[in-house]
Amino acid sequence: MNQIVLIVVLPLLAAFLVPIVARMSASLGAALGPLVMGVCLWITGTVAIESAGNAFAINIGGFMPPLGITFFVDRLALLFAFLTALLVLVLWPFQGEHRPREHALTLILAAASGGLALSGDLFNIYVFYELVSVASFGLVATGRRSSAPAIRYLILSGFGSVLALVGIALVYTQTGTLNLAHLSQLAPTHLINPIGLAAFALILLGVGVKAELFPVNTWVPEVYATAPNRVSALLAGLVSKLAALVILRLLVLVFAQEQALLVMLLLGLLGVITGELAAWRAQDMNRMLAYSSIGQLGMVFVAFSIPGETGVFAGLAIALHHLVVKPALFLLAARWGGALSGLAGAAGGNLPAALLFTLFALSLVGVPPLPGFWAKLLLVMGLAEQVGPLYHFALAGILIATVVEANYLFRIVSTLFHRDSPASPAPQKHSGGDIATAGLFGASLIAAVLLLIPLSQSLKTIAQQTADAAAYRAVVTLAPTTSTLGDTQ
Amino acid sequence: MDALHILIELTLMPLVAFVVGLFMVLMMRRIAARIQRRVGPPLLQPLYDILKLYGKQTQISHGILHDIGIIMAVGGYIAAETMLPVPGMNGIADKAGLITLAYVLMVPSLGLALGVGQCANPNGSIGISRALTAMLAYDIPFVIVIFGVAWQAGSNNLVDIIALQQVDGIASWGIVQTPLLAFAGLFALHAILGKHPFEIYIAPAEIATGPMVEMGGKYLGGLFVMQCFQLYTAGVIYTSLFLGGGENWLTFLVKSFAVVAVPICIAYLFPRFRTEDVVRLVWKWPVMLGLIGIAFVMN
Amino acid sequence: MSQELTRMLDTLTKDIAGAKVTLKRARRMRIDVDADALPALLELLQGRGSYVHLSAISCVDWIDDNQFELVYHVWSYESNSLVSAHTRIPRDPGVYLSIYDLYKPAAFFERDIHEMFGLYFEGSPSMEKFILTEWEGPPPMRKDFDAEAWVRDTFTERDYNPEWLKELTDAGGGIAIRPQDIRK
Amino acid sequence: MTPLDYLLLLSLLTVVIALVAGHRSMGGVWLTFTYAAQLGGLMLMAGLTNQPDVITSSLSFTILGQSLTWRYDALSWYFALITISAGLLSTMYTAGDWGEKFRADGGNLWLLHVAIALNVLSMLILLGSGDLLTLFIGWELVSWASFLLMILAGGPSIQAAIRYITYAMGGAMAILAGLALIYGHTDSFTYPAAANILHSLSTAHLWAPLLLLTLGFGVKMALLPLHLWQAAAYAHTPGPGAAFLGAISSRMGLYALIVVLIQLVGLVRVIELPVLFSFISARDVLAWVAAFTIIFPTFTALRQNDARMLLAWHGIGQGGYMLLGLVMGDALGSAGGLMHVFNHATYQAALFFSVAAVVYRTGTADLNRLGGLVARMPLSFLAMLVGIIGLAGLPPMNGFVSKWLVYRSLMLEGEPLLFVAAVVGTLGTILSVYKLIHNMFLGQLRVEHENIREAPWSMTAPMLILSVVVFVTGLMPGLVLQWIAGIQATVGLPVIDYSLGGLDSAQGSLDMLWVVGVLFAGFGIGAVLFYSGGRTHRVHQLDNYAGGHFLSADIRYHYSDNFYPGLMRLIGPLYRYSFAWLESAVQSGLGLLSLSTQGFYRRVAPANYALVTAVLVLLWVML
Amino acid sequence: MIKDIPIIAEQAQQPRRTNPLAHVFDELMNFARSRSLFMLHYCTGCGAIELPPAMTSRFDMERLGIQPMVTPRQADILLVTGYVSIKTLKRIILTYEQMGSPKHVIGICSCTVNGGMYWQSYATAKKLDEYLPVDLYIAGCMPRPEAVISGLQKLIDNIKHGKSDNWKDYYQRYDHYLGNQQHLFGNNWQTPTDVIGEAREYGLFGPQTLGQHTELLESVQKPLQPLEMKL
Repeated sequence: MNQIVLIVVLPLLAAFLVPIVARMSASLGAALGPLVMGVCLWITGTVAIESAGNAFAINIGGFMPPLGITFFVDRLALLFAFLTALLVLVLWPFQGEHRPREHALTLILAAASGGLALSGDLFNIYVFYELVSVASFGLVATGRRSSAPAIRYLILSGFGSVLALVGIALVYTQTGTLNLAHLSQLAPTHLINPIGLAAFALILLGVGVKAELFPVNTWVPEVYATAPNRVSALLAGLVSKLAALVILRLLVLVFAQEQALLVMLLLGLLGVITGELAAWRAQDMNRMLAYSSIGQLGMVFVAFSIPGETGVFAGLAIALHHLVVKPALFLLAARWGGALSGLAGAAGGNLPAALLFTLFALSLVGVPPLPGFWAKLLLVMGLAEQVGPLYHFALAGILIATVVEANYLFRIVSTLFHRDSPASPAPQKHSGGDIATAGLFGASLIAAVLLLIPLSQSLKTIAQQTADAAAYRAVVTLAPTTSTLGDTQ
Repeated sequence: MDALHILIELTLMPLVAFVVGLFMVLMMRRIAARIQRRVGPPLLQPLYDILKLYGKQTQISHGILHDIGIIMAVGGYIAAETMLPVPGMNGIADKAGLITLAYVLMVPSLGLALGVGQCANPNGSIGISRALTAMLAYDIPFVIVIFGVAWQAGSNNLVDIIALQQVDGIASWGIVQTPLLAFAGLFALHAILGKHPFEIYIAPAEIATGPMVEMGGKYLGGLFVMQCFQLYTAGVIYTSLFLGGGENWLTFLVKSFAVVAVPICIAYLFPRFRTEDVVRLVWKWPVMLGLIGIAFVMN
Repeated sequence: MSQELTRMLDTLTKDIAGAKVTLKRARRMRIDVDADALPALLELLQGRGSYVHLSAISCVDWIDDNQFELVYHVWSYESNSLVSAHTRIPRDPGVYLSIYDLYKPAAFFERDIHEMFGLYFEGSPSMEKFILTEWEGPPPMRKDFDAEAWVRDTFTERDYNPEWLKELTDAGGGIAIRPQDIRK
Repeated sequence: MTPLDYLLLLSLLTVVIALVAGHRSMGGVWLTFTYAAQLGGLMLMAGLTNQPDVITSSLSFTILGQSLTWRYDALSWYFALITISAGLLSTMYTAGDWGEKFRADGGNLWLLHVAIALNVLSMLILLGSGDLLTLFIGWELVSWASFLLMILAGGPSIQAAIRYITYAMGGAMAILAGLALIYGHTDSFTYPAAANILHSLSTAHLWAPLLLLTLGFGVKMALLPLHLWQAAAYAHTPGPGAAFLGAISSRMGLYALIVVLIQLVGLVRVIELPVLFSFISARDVLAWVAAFTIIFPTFTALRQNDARMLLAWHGIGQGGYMLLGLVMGDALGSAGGLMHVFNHATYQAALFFSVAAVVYRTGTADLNRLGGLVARMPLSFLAMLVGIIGLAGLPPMNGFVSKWLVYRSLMLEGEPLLFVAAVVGTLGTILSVYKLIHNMFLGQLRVEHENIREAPWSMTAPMLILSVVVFVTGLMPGLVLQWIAGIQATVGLPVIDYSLGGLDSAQGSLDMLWVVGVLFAGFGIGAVLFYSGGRTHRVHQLDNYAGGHFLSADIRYHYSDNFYPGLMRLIGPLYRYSFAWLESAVQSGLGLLSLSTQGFYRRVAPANYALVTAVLVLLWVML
Repeated sequence: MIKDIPIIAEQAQQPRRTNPLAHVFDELMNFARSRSLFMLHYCTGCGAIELPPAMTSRFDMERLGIQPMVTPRQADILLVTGYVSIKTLKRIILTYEQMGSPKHVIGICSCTVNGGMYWQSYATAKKLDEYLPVDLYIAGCMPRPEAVISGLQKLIDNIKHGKSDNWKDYYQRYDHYLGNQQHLFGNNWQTPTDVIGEAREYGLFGPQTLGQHTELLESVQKPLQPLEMKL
């Protein structure tokens, strides 16, 4: 089962090989990336079957934690590793301008993402996170109009990294370790204090840049609006979720304290409200989707702030739903740029695209029996079970935001289907690949409806496993010295 | 036997109403004449008018609805008369009740409105528009009064209401028990009769008698019959609600004529109000008094 | 006052050939003017003499002179005086200029005169039928139109010789028409 | 397989047929038959109305730890009856020439069929909901199905539909919040659990879920002040669709309210529930909301110049009577409220059908461009006449009976002001419906309409069927009241003591058989009197008194615009303070907020935010 | 002062009904008709000023069952009160035709008799009875209320005895009246009322109902068919 490491190593290797190979044979260079990702997919699949849902840890190079590099593989990690490979494959930039460079960057992104999903210690997380930043920065900058936003993104991202690093440093000063399992052991004694909380806040803000957390997400609209749509799809669909995953891990294992949850809740709620409100007045589709993405991620954070398995369950459900819907929407938006009013009657030439858009919009708003509804229901149920006015306040905020969301999404849907509008220049037809990919997402959404009961059960299992910090600690075998250190303190 | 009995009642009640109504019309015209220092029409004048109108040799119709309108106007009142108890005859009063009566009384207006509509004469439509507006005005105090009386009596059955008032003479009459309601009722009654100052919907010189503009011959005759019924109905409802109904025919008729005489005596002293002034007036005073009256009743 | 008015009018009309101002009564002047000078006169009266109100235009049929006389009555609110401008035009062809551009109310008067006298006003906005919508005959106010003959042609007379009247006539009373009044 | 399964399957089959064959010319006919089959399926369950019983569906799931079940009782049956009948008649109407013309004019007939079938299916699902979760799911399905029906015409309907869906989502989210509050107390969505907890909640805690749920369901019922969406949304839906929506759609809100207020909370509790810091109770609040819902929309309808808009506004107003009757809580009032659902559906559909027939022939529903059509479209006129008498609540139509019950209940409960409000609504309705029928069917026939003909049978048949129903149930209200009594027994209301002709009561009974009998006997005598007079001679409509003026066909001799000038001079200024300002205030407030949040995201130096937030969080942590 | 104008044409006198009940009924109806006269006073000229005194307290027409009405549909007598200009005459004929039979025309003032002081005016019609079947003239310039009431009483007597059937003459000799009207108003003359149709409907045809003038009318008239209900 150690071959799981390959999903980090192989894309990384391939990323360095791609330019070289492409120089030798263009077609081979083009095929290399998807091939590697396919292999990763296969590896993840086999590992998932082999492990049969049990968590295990891998110590790279044989060093025992907390000293060595630890990969922690449980259902959640496998799920995200799988989704990473899958999404990268599906959203592979087949038609970019600078193909080798893009391929290489995408592969790096894939590798780093896989790493983020699997990493079991803070330092590695930081390293992979930086890698993700670099790769995504490169990818964003490939867009024609995206240099200024990319720089903003870079600045914010860099600033976030600094904050995260400071946070990690604080953690290290408090505990002397960066291994999550170890930290988890030490947290009750070392980190339930203002300094621990400060560390969490800093890491949250730092990682939050990628996860579109409220105040550090100002890069999102511009970048998504200007970057190539496949990149936007990757960033919104995948990277943000991985960042959220990191925060989830930290929250469950290390910072499981009330104030931390409170900060998450507040920032998440602010994200929801500002995102949806801003989207309400957005004038073009990409920006609207970007704002909507902020809102959805805010909802994920609100969900994670619910203590225990319920919150994880709800958050994962929303995140996964968003992961399916948003990339597809970005793909559909590829040819629907410009002012929204210019889309009047766009459905005429592009009926499948318009229908898919409607489907995703319905799911996003949360219309039963589409998956979006169940995800939202989970969140609502979770929030309702909590006592405390803030949770109920969050509930109200989310519900109001949903109304706003429904309004703007269906304003667009009606614009698309507007029949008797003056003949505006018809928007371009979508490329077949985009439609097919979006259709794939749509099909998976429909499939999710049909497989709702098994899916919800397996997701619940994942949530259970994820929320169980003790099991995590049990899986990672720590080096005896440090464990005694923890015990003695 | 019972069926025969009720059949006789159902036949007699409208007949009586018609005959009494004829005399009420006469009384109305006589009072008007006396107020204007004239002699006034002879005794059978209302009958002559109706006979003459029905006997017209050529009559014009604007369509089937024009005819049906008149039929509904007359027929609705005939039906309504059977719901008004008179001494010795209850008709179907206990099967219908006050609210039903109030709504059955709208059927003739609706029928008339339909007939007038078919005439395609804007004067008529304007008249109907004003009449309906006036109805909106006067029905509100009217239903307030109905509510008050029904609450007071604990029943909306006119028979019960009358019986309750006859328990101990004048002291148990509605007008003594609930004077405010009685006054509001009188006000509403005046408006219902559509005499000055509430006759903007007729306005002969302005909209050529409004709803009646295209009515000639038996159409107008039907409306004259309807007027008889209308006066009778108004008088009897008020008598039943506030004056203890009729112990016997004599007192019954005296009361009914007296009730109708009051608004008529007032009417010919006034010019007419505009529509909105009618609404404003009727929504202000009788409604206010009626509500105060209800407040007294319900305590 | 009236003297001043006359003087003022004299001054006003001194440039207009043939204009003759006569004082009829206090504040009531008559100006006789040639037909081709009338518009100029009216313009002066309106523009400089403050006679802004056209009260009426009247027409007289001088059949013996074979002329129509047109009288324009204009009123001044400042001096509270009326000026009647008289002019004569030949009956034949009976065409004259409209003063609609000076006085808007002239449209109605001219239309009326056209209907009643058959006089045509060039430049008047409408010479359609005005009041006599049913009238097909010649202009009825012309003196050559014999209304009585027309009536006799159009309507029949009612013979009314009841007994009681006969008695009266026999007794020397009743209705008598003097011989010179009977028209042939 | 229970009868309910058959019913739902049949309904699903209808949707499938609509999907497959909705675009064919015979599709409408097949669909009509499937709706009839659904009606038959429903009749299998007719036993529900006799005893308080429940038929469950064998369909049930357990998702996320919640079990979803569906079941029918007398209440569901009653509403399902109206729903399916409305679907049946609307489809019948669409199936013939109307549909052909709709398609020829560029309408999407297939989508219309699908939308109506989906509406029926989703409503049947909603009506079968066996727990709060299925209630919500059904609710959402109904909302979105109606949205589809409303939006499919394009053009002005889009604005209206968007407005609708925004209101509907607002309502749905309020419901979700209410359900969440209940769930927070019970961890369960089942009715018994919810009922238990609602019974045990203190007054202050009961208010929140109650308010949220009432608001949410009230949106669909278009209770004031949440009513602004409805009229335009219904009116712009194509003919039969509008009839369907007008007949039943917004009554789903009433169904859900009955479930919540009466079955779960219990009307007794609602009646006693005091409004905090005041001396009135929840019932007073609801009753006054209902009363205002009667008055304001009715008088708004009075001002409409489009026949469909006028009817749609009345639909809102009539909803008020239903709620008003229900919250009175006694046997008469609730029976009146429930019966009004049926009655309103029948006459409203007939009215919409009639108006659609006129639009079909003349191409307009503008009340200032019609007139005199009775000579050309007598059957449509008849349907409209019956319909407006029902709508105005005059004898002998069924609308009178239900309103009578409500009035009677208000009298017995001693609510004079509410009573007056209800009567004011009725009077306003009379004014407005007379304007409707006068401006369309009476008065002068326009030259351009000289040669039009009556609508084809496929259109007149449904309206005549409905007219007959309106009359027969007015004559024999006992037919409907027996179902009502079943419902009252099921949901725990006092049961009405009905007879075939109406009601037997010591305090004033109603026997419509007698009333209608006497009324028609009166008409008979009137007719005898009338026809015993001289012969009549029919004249041309231009042979008319005009003060001696000669009328010609090009002169419009018809009074239609600003029909009640006198009244409008008095109350016209009041219309300025309409509820539209509330909506626009919310909208502009939202716009302002949105603008400011966008401003936040547009800042050039984003890192400052991060810095500020980091510092703030750290400060918070340290302090 | 008041003189009957003899009925111009010999009428196809309706045979008296032999059934004694019908006879009584006819008498009753005649009586009722005579005692209930609704009048439409068409105020064409100066004579109208004499009617208000006749109606109000001094003379009080209502004693005789006479009431003013405002539309021709409701009225029985048409009072033409003064000179009749040709334009006005058109309206008078329109109004007359809209009245329901039995209807009576009373010409008040000399002008209606023979033009009066306008005897040589080109603008007024001279003899009303050429255009409408006048029942009664009340001459005078103007007749005082006493004369008006006296005239009305005369009319009442005539009606009571069934002698005032001039309205039938209008139907029976429509061609004659129409000819006179066309003579004055031109060949395009048409009223909205279908007199011939009415005559046909009520069996009031006479030998002169149709003629050359009605032919002319039918060749120019716009449709007068009532709107029949169509399915």
